[in-house]
Amino acid sequence: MSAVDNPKQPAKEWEPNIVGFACNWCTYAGADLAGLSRMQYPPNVKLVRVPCSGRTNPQFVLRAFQKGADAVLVAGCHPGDCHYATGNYFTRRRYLLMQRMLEFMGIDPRRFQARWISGSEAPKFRDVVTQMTEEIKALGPNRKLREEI
Amino acid sequence: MQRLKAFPKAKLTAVLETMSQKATVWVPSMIAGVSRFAPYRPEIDIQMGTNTAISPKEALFPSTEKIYTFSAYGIDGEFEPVDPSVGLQILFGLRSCDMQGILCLDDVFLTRGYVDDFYGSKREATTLITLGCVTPGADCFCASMGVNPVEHDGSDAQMYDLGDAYGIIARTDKGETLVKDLMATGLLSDTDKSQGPTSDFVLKVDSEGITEKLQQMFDHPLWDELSRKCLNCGTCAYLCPTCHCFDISEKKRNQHCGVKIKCWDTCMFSEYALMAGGHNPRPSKKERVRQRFMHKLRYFPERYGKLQCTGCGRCIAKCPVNLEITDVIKLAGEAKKDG
Amino acid sequence: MNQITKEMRDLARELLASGEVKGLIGWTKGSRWYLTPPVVITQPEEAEQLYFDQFAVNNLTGLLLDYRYGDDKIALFVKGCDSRGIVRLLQDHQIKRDNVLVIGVPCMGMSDKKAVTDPRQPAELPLLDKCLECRYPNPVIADRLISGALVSGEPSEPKGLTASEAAKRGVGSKQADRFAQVKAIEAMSADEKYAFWQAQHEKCFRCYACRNICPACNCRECIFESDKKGWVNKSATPTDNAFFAVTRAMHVAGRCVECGECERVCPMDIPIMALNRKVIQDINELFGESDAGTDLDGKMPLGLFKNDDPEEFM
Amino acid sequence: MKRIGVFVCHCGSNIANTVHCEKVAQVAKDFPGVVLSTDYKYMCSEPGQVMIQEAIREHNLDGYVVAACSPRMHEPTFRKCAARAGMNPYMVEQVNIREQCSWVHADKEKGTEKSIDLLRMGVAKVVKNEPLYSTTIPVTKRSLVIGGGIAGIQAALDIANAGYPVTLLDREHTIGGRMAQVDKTFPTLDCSACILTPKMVEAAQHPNIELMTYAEVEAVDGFVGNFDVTIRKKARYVDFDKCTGCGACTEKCPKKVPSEFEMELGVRKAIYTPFPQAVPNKPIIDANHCRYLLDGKCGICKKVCPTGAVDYEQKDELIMERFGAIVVATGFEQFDISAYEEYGAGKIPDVITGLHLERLMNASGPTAGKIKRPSDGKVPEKIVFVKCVGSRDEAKGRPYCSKACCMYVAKHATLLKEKMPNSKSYIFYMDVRTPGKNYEEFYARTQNEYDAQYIRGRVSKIFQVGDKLIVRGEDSLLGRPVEIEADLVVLAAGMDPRSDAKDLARTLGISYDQHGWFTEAHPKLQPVETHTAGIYLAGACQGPKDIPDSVAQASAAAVKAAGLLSKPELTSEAMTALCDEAICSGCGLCQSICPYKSIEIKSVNERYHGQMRQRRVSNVNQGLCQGCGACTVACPSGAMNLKGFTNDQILAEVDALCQR
Repeated sequence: MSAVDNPKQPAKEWEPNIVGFACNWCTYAGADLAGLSRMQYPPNVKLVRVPCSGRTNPQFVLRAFQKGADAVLVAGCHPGDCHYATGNYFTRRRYLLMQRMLEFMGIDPRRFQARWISGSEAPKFRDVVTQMTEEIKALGPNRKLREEI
Repeated sequence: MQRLKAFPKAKLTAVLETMSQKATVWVPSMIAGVSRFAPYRPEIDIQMGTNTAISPKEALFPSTEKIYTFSAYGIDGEFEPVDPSVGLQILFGLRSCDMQGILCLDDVFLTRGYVDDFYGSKREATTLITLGCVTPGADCFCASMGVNPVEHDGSDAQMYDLGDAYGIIARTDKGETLVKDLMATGLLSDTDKSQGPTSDFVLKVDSEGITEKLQQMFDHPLWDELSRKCLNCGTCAYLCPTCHCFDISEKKRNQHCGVKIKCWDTCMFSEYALMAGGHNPRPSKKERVRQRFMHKLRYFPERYGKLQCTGCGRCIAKCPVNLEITDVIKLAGEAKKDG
Repeated sequence: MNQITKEMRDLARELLASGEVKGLIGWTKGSRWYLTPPVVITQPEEAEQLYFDQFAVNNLTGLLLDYRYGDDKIALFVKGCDSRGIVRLLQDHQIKRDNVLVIGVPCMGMSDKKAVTDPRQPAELPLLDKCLECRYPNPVIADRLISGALVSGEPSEPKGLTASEAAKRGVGSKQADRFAQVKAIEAMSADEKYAFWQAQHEKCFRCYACRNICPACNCRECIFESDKKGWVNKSATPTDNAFFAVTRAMHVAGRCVECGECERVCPMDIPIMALNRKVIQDINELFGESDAGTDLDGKMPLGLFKNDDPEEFM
Repeated sequence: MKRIGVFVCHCGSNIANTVHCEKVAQVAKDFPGVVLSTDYKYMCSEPGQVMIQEAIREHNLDGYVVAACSPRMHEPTFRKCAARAGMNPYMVEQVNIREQCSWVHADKEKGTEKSIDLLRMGVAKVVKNEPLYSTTIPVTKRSLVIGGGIAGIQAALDIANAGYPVTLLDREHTIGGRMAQVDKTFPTLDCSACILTPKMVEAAQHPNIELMTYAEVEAVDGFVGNFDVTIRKKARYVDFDKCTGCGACTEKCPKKVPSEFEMELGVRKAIYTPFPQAVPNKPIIDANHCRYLLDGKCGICKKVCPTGAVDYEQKDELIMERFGAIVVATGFEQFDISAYEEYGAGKIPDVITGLHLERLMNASGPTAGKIKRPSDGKVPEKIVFVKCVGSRDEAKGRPYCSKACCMYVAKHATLLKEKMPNSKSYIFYMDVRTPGKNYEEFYARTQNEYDAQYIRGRVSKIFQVGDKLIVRGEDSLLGRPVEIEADLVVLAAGMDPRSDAKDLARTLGISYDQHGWFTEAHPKLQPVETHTAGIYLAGACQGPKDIPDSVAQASAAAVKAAGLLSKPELTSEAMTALCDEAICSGCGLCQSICPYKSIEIKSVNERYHGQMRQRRVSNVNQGLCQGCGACTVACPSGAMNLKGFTNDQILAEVDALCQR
């Protein structure tokens, strides 16, 4: 059993666990490009591939925090570049509200980020991931909204 | 006949302190703006004046309770039951209506061949101390439902409100040990005062023969008119000291492990009677509202011999549309048979 | 017997007798002086039950959802705040315009029955917060109007028979600080905010009264209805309740008509309107002032976008 | 529980270098549903795929996960591999442990740990995959071309030559569009009519092309392959079957009307053909000016008509036709120069636009080709051209460059010099843009051989003194103001979208920019397509352009349309949205969000506890939906779901990633 998923083994030194929702046409492609260019960045962000950032339901973000994610990233194409024409315009409106709602509930604003990262902006993807990991490492594990079992 | 013991109201915190050495004492208190029974702790805001807005059934039948934990790594799965027992606890300051409510819960969970040990273990570990009412609340009508507000013989110990002091008299050996502990601390002294009758009720209703009357009223149009304004929310059921329905659900921590839980449910929700295949014998508000009042005033009495409404008035106080059980009883009483 | 009640009864009798409507939703005198709950009548003679006073606070529009599939016409009385619920249901296509006859009623501001001290003796009670902060005292939509009520799609002063009484009692006097509670919470530190909401969401026991009375929460089958859909746990723990509260706030975002009923009917006195007002404040700041449910062909802020929306995610 | 296979790829050393592939495969054995978990050097190779196919048969797998490179690269490969083994191709998930793990994390322990998490996410998703099938949509083998200008004609001809019937529709009663008004074309100075009219005739006579002139599109329903277009055929009051085009009626008609075609420099009759080479070359009656239709007098044309073709009782006719593809080629309008009061435009008769000059130069124009001043008919000596009027001007709301004016002004200067050797042209310009083939050479010749004087600067004011036009401007190269006494001023008016372009866009369901130009799917990679499948763009309706570009776009749009019509049927995207009608409450929140307008609200009848009742529910057109998923988030009750990325799949992925 890997040390990670079986609670019976002692947990290792804490590493932030950041869930990322990446749109398939831009950010996911940007992440791939970062790989092709062999850029290096910390392994703490794991991407869930979605067809468009507009597919990311605010309830998925709540679910991530509930299940113990230390931070959540929603990333997609720059407004205007969306493969589906208007997907990210709605993402922008929804997550401008959701960002303020999470802050209103007491979640540290750095624990939720939405960013536009295009298919060619591999360096920007690396920087966003690196910066987010360092910030969350400083902030420590997230206890808020975490599900009690 | 044991002599009534008493202790000055000012000594209430001292009494609670001594009790809480041995057990967690649930006292009526104001928590975040809502009056409910909550475990005693020194700076708690105690509310002895009126009955609580939330019923004490939480102490014996919590809204969410773990049943067993399960996990499956690879092919072999395993599960461990969760021990439902809680430490010794005292339900302090119960009113007669809530005591009667607990008796109703006892009937459901402990009698008729199956003992629900989630409820049973807690009930066993609990000492019930009832307190007589001096003035009924705006929505109280326990007297109309055959419950004596001044005292209730079902509790382990009965307390009386003697103006500047509380009288206490044990009824069972659990009560006996409790009173002995208090005697040991010297807080108690004999008294010959007694609590007078409760002042007049604002809300009265004649519940005589309601069960028989309802036996011929299943298809009465009364239910149509009554249910039209209902919102089908769960407020009345979750506040009610006698509502005992629960659903089995689960909380999965991840793909491998999680916990099976039982949590409150109510016949008012549409999904309550939803059957496999999508059929729902109670599809609209009419059936659900009828089910609620029929169960309280007819099915439960037919099965257990006592009304399942103890007149605590909590549902009347918080119902968003004031669908009051007293009105149902009154209208059912006046209604001609089957419309 | 007040003028409004008299006009209500006459109109109801006429509508039901003429068969123009099959049913009518109004208020009736409850069992105590401070209770005026909803009533649904179908016969002309039942019009005598109708009553209107400062306790007829329920927003009746939610009850229309039970008739959304029928073809018979239903009439209902609406105060200013309730009428926005009608526009909400029409915009969400949950009621057909010609299946509902909206009767506008002037409102003198509703009293807070939680402030009752003596259940027997009628007394003057303070106004509900939602009435002190009321910006739409007059119906925004109505087919019929009684006792001088006037339709106004814009925030306005109370009009009609009860105008002076409403002004005297302070209806709309606290309009300016309708976001006061939101600002107060925003001023807290992150941990204080979290503690505040944890204490509130610890109380919630998921009775869904807030959802069932809300005209914006008009889904046929709510995701919170069953746990089989995998969205949500049925357990009433603080974090699950927080998930419910935030999800509902996001679902009614841009659609909530600020009738304040959710907060009023919550048996646990959870400040639900603080969440809704927070969303409304943010929408106004970010996407421009907009009042939901005041204009039939008004657009829902989250249903559209502008190229020059604020940009914070570059 | 589904039987899932896991295959971890080494990708040679690309993954194996920084991820313990065996360990990852080992751990995956315990994931719920996994019955087989192995690793191999090259999963995408032939042996790798054979290994998968054998595993599918041997272990009776329902689905499998490949932990390898990015799904953007080999997802199609592994889907085809599954299909070949008889497994539904959508029961496959690919987990990216190369580009997003092994290549970017040097620490092998951390890389392995992350690969395990990502693989757990993949398995959690595949367990909830359902077999998906792409649906097929019939294609009506017929195309509609809206707009009969050069772009429309070219598109219609190309589609027709590809063997598909085309309806070429135009609002005017003749095709030819804007180009018919032009006299000569740059840079070859061909006579516009000489190169256009043969194409018009070819279109008119082409067996596959049905001309539908003097008709407008009223409504467009349906979707790609099945557009139901309602067309309003406006009343002509002339029966084209009987009419021989002899022109007797036009001759005798007493009513003279300023001719729109001649830019109101000439006149036409109430019953008329706009220009001699019109196709169809038969007159129609202009209902707004015909004395008989207005107040019942006259009726001369009916009397003189030898074949009795005139019929005053004709009414508009609404017809419905079904088309597989639509090409929009509705062209542009010339910018209304009256917005430039400082140039006296619209007040001083001798301040004219490019098109006016085209008509003056045209042999069949109002002045039979002689350049005469509209005010007094004198032959002008000094002509001043002012460029960028209604283009590159933020103040007038026209920030864009209209692309063709520089060239047509150079052409005008050349032609004027040719016609009137002793005339002199002055051209005020900001820049001279000559982007096409032989454009720069043409411009150079205009300056050198045709003595056109280019003055770099803006004109500030034009006013009339006597019969002279004083043009006051600036020569920024010399840095001093300039004043010219001109006989004629030609404003190089830019291009505007059609005034009703936005309405047509809404009818068609395509989007347009803030000016009204139709929006292409992608400015560089899909210039002739729109976001609405089956609707293509050609010519100036998509943005200002000259004739060569318009014709090129027309042929491109034609190939796109023909390509669509060539398919026996269309296969639709498999991972599209689907509405659960049992949950849907018909609120329509999803409808306004769909970028492809593929959601319609329909009503269903259902039996509910004994009675029949009708209910509104949302319905996704599987042909149009591209699977973006925006509707699933707009839907509060979760009725709308996206196949391949369902709500519970993504929730399962989130749970798997947060497993601690």
